Amino acid sequence: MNAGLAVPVLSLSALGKDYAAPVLDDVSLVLNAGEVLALTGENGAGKSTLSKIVCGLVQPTRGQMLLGGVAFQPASRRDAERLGVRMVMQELGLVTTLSVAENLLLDRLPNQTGWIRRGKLHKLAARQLAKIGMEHIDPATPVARLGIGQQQMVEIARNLQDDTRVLVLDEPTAMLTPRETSHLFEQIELLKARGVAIVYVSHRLEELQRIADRVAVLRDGRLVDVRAMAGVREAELVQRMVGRAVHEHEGRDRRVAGPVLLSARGIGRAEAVKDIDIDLHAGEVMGLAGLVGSGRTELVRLLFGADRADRGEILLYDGIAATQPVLRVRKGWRSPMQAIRAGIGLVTEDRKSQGLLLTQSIRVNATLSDLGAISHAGWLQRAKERGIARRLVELLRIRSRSIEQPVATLSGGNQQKVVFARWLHRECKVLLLDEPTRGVDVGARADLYAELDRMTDAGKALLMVSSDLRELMAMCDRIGVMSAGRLVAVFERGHWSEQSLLAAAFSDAAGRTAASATPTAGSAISDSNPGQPATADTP
Amino acid sequence: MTAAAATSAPPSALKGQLGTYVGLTVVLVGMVALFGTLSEYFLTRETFISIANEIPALAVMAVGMTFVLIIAGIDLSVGSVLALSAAVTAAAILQWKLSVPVAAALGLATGLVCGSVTGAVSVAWRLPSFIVSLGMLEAVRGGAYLVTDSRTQYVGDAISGLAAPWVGGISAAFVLAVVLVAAGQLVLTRTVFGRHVVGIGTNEEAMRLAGIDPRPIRILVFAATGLLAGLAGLMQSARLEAADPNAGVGIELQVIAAVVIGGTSLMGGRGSVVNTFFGVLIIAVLEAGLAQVGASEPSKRIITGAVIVVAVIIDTLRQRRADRRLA
Amino acid sequence: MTAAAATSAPPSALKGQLGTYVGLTVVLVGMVALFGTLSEYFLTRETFISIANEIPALAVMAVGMTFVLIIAGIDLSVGSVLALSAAVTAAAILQWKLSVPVAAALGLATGLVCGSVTGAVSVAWRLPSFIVSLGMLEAVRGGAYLVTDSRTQYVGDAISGLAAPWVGGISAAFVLAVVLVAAGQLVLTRTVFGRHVVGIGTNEEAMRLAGIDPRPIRILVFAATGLLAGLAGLMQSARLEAADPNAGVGIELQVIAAVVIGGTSLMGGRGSVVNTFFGVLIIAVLEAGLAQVGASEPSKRIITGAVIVVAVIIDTLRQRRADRRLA
Amino acid sequence: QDKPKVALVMKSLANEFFRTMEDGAKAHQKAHAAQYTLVANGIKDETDTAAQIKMVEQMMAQKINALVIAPADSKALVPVVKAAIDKGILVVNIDNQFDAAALKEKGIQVPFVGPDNRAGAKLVGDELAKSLKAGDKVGIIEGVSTTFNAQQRTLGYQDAMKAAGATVVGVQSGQWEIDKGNTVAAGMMREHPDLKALLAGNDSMALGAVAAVKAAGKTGKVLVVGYDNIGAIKPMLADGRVLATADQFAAKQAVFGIETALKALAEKKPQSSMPAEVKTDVVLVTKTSAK
Ligand SMILES: Nc1ncnc2c1ncn2[C@@H]1O[C@H](COP(=O)(O)OP(=O)(O)OP(=O)(O)O)[C@@H](O)[C@H]1O
Ligand SMILES: Nc1ncnc2c1ncn2[C@@H]1O[C@H](COP(=O)(O)OP(=O)(O)OP(=O)(O)O)[C@@H](O)[C@H]1O
Ligand SMILES: [Mg+2]
Ligand SMILES: [Mg+2]
Repeated sequence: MNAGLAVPVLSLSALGKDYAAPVLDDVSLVLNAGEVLALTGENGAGKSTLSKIVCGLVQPTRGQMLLGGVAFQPASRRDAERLGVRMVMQELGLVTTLSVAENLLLDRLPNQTGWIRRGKLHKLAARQLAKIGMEHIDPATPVARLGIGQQQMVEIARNLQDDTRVLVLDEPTAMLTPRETSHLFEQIELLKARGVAIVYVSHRLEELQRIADRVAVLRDGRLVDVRAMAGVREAELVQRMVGRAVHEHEGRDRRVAGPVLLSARGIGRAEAVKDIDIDLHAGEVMGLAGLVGSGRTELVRLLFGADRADRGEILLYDGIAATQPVLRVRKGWRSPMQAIRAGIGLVTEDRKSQGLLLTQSIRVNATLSDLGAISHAGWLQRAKERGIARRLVELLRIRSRSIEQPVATLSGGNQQKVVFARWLHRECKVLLLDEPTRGVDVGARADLYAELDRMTDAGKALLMVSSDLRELMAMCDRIGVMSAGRLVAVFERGHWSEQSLLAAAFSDAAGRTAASATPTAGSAISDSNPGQPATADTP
Repeated sequence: MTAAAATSAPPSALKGQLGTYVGLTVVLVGMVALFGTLSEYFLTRETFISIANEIPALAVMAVGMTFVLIIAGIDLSVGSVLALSAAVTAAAILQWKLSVPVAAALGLATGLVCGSVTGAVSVAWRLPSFIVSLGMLEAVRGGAYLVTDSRTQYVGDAISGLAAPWVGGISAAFVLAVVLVAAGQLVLTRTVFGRHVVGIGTNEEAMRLAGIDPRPIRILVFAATGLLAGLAGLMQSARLEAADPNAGVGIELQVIAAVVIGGTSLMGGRGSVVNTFFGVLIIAVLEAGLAQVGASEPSKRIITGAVIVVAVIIDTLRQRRADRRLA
Repeated sequence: MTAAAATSAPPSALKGQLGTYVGLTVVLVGMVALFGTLSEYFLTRETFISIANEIPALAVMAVGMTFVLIIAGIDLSVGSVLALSAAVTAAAILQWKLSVPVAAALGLATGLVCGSVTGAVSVAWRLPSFIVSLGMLEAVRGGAYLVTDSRTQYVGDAISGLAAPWVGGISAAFVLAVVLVAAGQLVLTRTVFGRHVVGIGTNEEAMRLAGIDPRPIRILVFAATGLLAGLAGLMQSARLEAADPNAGVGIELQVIAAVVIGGTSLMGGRGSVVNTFFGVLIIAVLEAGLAQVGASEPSKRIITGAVIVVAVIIDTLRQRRADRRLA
Repeated sequence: QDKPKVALVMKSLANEFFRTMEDGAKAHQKAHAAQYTLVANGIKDETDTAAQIKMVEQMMAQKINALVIAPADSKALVPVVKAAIDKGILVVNIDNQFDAAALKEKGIQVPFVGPDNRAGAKLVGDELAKSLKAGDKVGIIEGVSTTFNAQQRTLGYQDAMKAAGATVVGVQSGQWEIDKGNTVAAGMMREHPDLKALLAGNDSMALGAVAAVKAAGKTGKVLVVGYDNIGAIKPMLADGRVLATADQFAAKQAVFGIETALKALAEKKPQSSMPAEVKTDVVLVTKTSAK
């Protein structure tokens, strides 16, 4: 854009990286001061690898880099940071036992001859947090207490330093909702104005339109396109990335909802989830929107028994005649085992710590939730297992060398697909999806949606938490909105708009009256008739 | 990521799997060669038979401990359990006048109960198994003193059958130990249970959310280890024809050393029973060799320490090289 | 999440921090009360002074071990290092005719070197510290036998100063131990080094990515633990007025038990030196009480085992309740 | 006035010898319950000197009148014993004699009531020598090498072997344990196929040696002797798998010590005027002498 004559801040020439096979090849690219370069491409295309090379985390096999015209060969992340090249990584790397402040300033804790100056530490940290609109968080809070979305914000805040020349953001918004995203974008604008060059990796194409000056597309480790963002249509980008057309879901009709399969009455846990009523119907997708920390994850964990509720009850119906529950569990499930036996599944938002056996292969991870299907009298049937794993890999287009590849070495989006694959392998009646498309590319997302459609057609009930409103609006038949632990509104398809959803999400406990006074078109405010196992909001 | 290679490679990867034994084999062969030059009688049939007959107790405990370490646990009580099981067997024969098979069954049951208690307590209160088994180490040893009245009980050859030389001088105990090693390896790599064990050691929360209750599996692993320690107790008292209340003091560190030399991680999630057996062999050959050449006590200690570390270094370096080739 | 409470609470959270001591205090007071009723002389000044003078060696080693466990390591060699340091000090006085301060410095240096070797070897080859320190346990014990010629070296009261009663019968060693506990806690919670230690134990990879090299920190932690084990050696030989080649055999498990009773996790990332001191007190009171009551050997063992487990259970339950209140 | 309180501090009570000693003392106290009370204690590990010191200190806190001690270490326990004497406690030494130089440096005197381990071992060794020829090879399995008793017994065995003209081909530690003794015995027999005898520092290790001899198929060809005369050794003596052992009358050891202390208490004798040494019996036990 405005980079005309000046020396580019960063230029890459013929970069390449090989693991067992080449994953990056012949990438040449320049990055100018004060611009945002969007980097996009399918899962496993090499975006993270390229970003890591720039930031000294991975050593390239071939090629050179110049930073401000000088040869740039960072041997470590620290090296790169010393020269002002920073990165927000796709996978979280916080130290959960340390406080937010300590994490923010981990490598430069303010100290006097080794003794930490707490006052200064907390002041600096608070300033850092304020930059991204997190002033409500006490810098002394241990990171373990934060939800994963908030952790992502801390990770971003850590890298908003004054001396930055190049900032790489690898899918920073995969876990963020619109409020946090707009804080981040404000910061990006400020950095741009200061002449920082920014690389922005994301699968959310609408964001790219908003923030990027140029866009670069990677495919199979090669740069296939670099162009100005202005005027590029999304469909074009997708075509370049995936190499095929991906059909839109946006304008679909409401699915025909069947009887209730699962409902919760007054379910709650401490302050995180406050007495929620919710019904999940066969054959439909219910969405859950809300801000980071609004309690969506906590709610699905209760519905799955991952945490124990301390009040309320869960009712399970046979899905034929929804009058009498076949199972009624007070205070929720005792354990996930009980819930799974009852036909419930959960795709967790935190694949790394709650979803995957990182050191194990795709095969082991994909078949984990139903070993019964691949064993006989306790002995694993290896051929059958391999067959199933291969089928799942093909079905979800998991990019890998073989089914024996350890999932730790897969790209983020492909790891997410492995978690999802597990619940395709195991049949369940009700599937809870917490940020199921976190870090998944457009093409793969379409595959995933197609799978979800197949599930609803088969009469399953789906509950989908997502921070991506577009995704919810495209996929769901109803969208519930959570705020401060309460389900503040439920909208029917056709009765929502981005504004109305956001407005509900921003109404916290205090503004709840306002939300319930104007339930836009939302039919049932969740706590209007507590304790009644009836299907209050059947269409 | 040798974890995957060692614990769950498909049969097609047999060659790769053999590769994982190379490092330890080198150490073992090196040691045998060294002792062979130091002592003219080391490279004899007698030496190998006597080593073979000395290792069963260590080997069967190491099989159990491999599983325990893979689930990121530890069991310090195996030595005490060994002693108590042997003591109960002896008491059953000598004082309660029970038949030998019944007495042996009682000894095994003792081991099983001890292991189950360790497992159940650590699962029930979610305590680290280190501390629970440390408590058991003390308490069970106390039990062994009680049962034997702190006196070595001479049982005689009523129970020596297990240790008696069989075909070619090899004892039934050795054969049993080898069978258990093979069975352990198969259970670890080929069964649902083994898959669960590895999974729990890798990421317990992920297993729980995949619908697998880690608690019974944990308890089972400790119970099995207790049972195997009980079996080791039988093997030892069969060999020595006596039950010593101080048997197996400090043996837990030896068992763990064997398992770790075999490449099993203390952090859980990876390990191999066959490699553990190599670790057992290394320790047994070292002990036998040093006794045979008549090394002085200080030099025995220093050499043992050095060999443990060097064996692990050699194995680690080899693994890393293999990993790099793979990557 | 008590981890965080114990390790990183700001001073303002002092009340919460005191709360974390409640569980252990209950156990301690309970034990004192029990022994008080069992023995008429237990609740006397003599008893408490003698307990105070017995714990310094255990306490200073436990301070080091707390740091080691927090970085998810373990050091099994402390007992051997204790013996070797004492042996070197004795040899320096008796054979090399050095002055007492120089000899003591030599003893401390021995500990420092041993610890550094453990740390450096495990860092250089990325080996589990369990196995490296197990190797050191053997090798260093061999060294202690060599230096003392396997015989207790009687030094006499030249070095008894550290253990001599001071104000009110309390020894300098006790005061030093308490100072070291306080210093350890401050270093852990208030210094850059301490925060890095906690960080490495929680998520070493994250620390490396944040630009902090974990290796020197790891080595330093082991070196400091070696130094403290050396100091424990001096303290013990000041009490014995002799260097015993078998000093500290098996003490590593006692030290680790004290640290774990104090709530430090073996998985790393959480721990508190002050709580460790409570663990040390519990072990010392138990030992003293059982001796005064004259319990039989089996019951001593059984009670010790049970108390270790019960102490941890009580502390864990209290912690969980506190967590729930917080959540 | 109260009955005097006597503390008996032994080495490991997990060791049969000290268990027997404890039983003897307790039986004695029961029989003389009117005369004194007894607190008996042992340490967990025979070599854990520090633990034994703690035990003595706890006994001092218990305000005992007399201390009968089998020290785990002949030197390291001297300072704490001095502290006890300074407090007016009468101290009697049993089983393992305090180092004379150390006592002298502290300016104290402690009567020793106990056997001479070296002489006892020589008795056993001499009995074995009757079945040996000059030039025969023998091996010694020592207890924990750092302990005084282990060293004394080894010396006694060596004295006897030297006198008989036999060659001691090795001294290795079996750590007082049956299993370690077994390993060491097996190793020695492999290295010296013509070995004629194994001299074990205690009966547990002798049991291990017997098992090793059996495993090597050399029963009757390699002779075994032990020390302590524990219960488990009796059938071995009977059928000749063990040739001889020594009996130090464990049950009486502590009793002798307690009686010495009680006598001094009754006579109000100060520590300094107690007898210096009371040697107790050690007798040879063989197939014929054992009942
Ligand atoms: N350590 C490794 N060993 C082997 N292969 C690796 C390793 N790290 C990455 N890869 C492979 O490199 C390829 C590129 O991965 P990368 O993480 O750069 O993809 P990405 O474009 O960031 O994808 P996503 O959108 O899913 O995050 C993938 O096929 C991945 O499996
Ligand atoms: N262990 C905990 N202790 C205290 N508060 C917690 C804990 N875990 C989560 N919370 C809080 O509970 C609330 C709900 O978090 P949750 O993760 O369910 O929200 P979410 O809507 O799914 O958002 P996210 O995008 O962060 O996942 C947040 O305020 C979070 O900070
Ligand atoms: Mg990526
Ligand atoms: Mg969430």
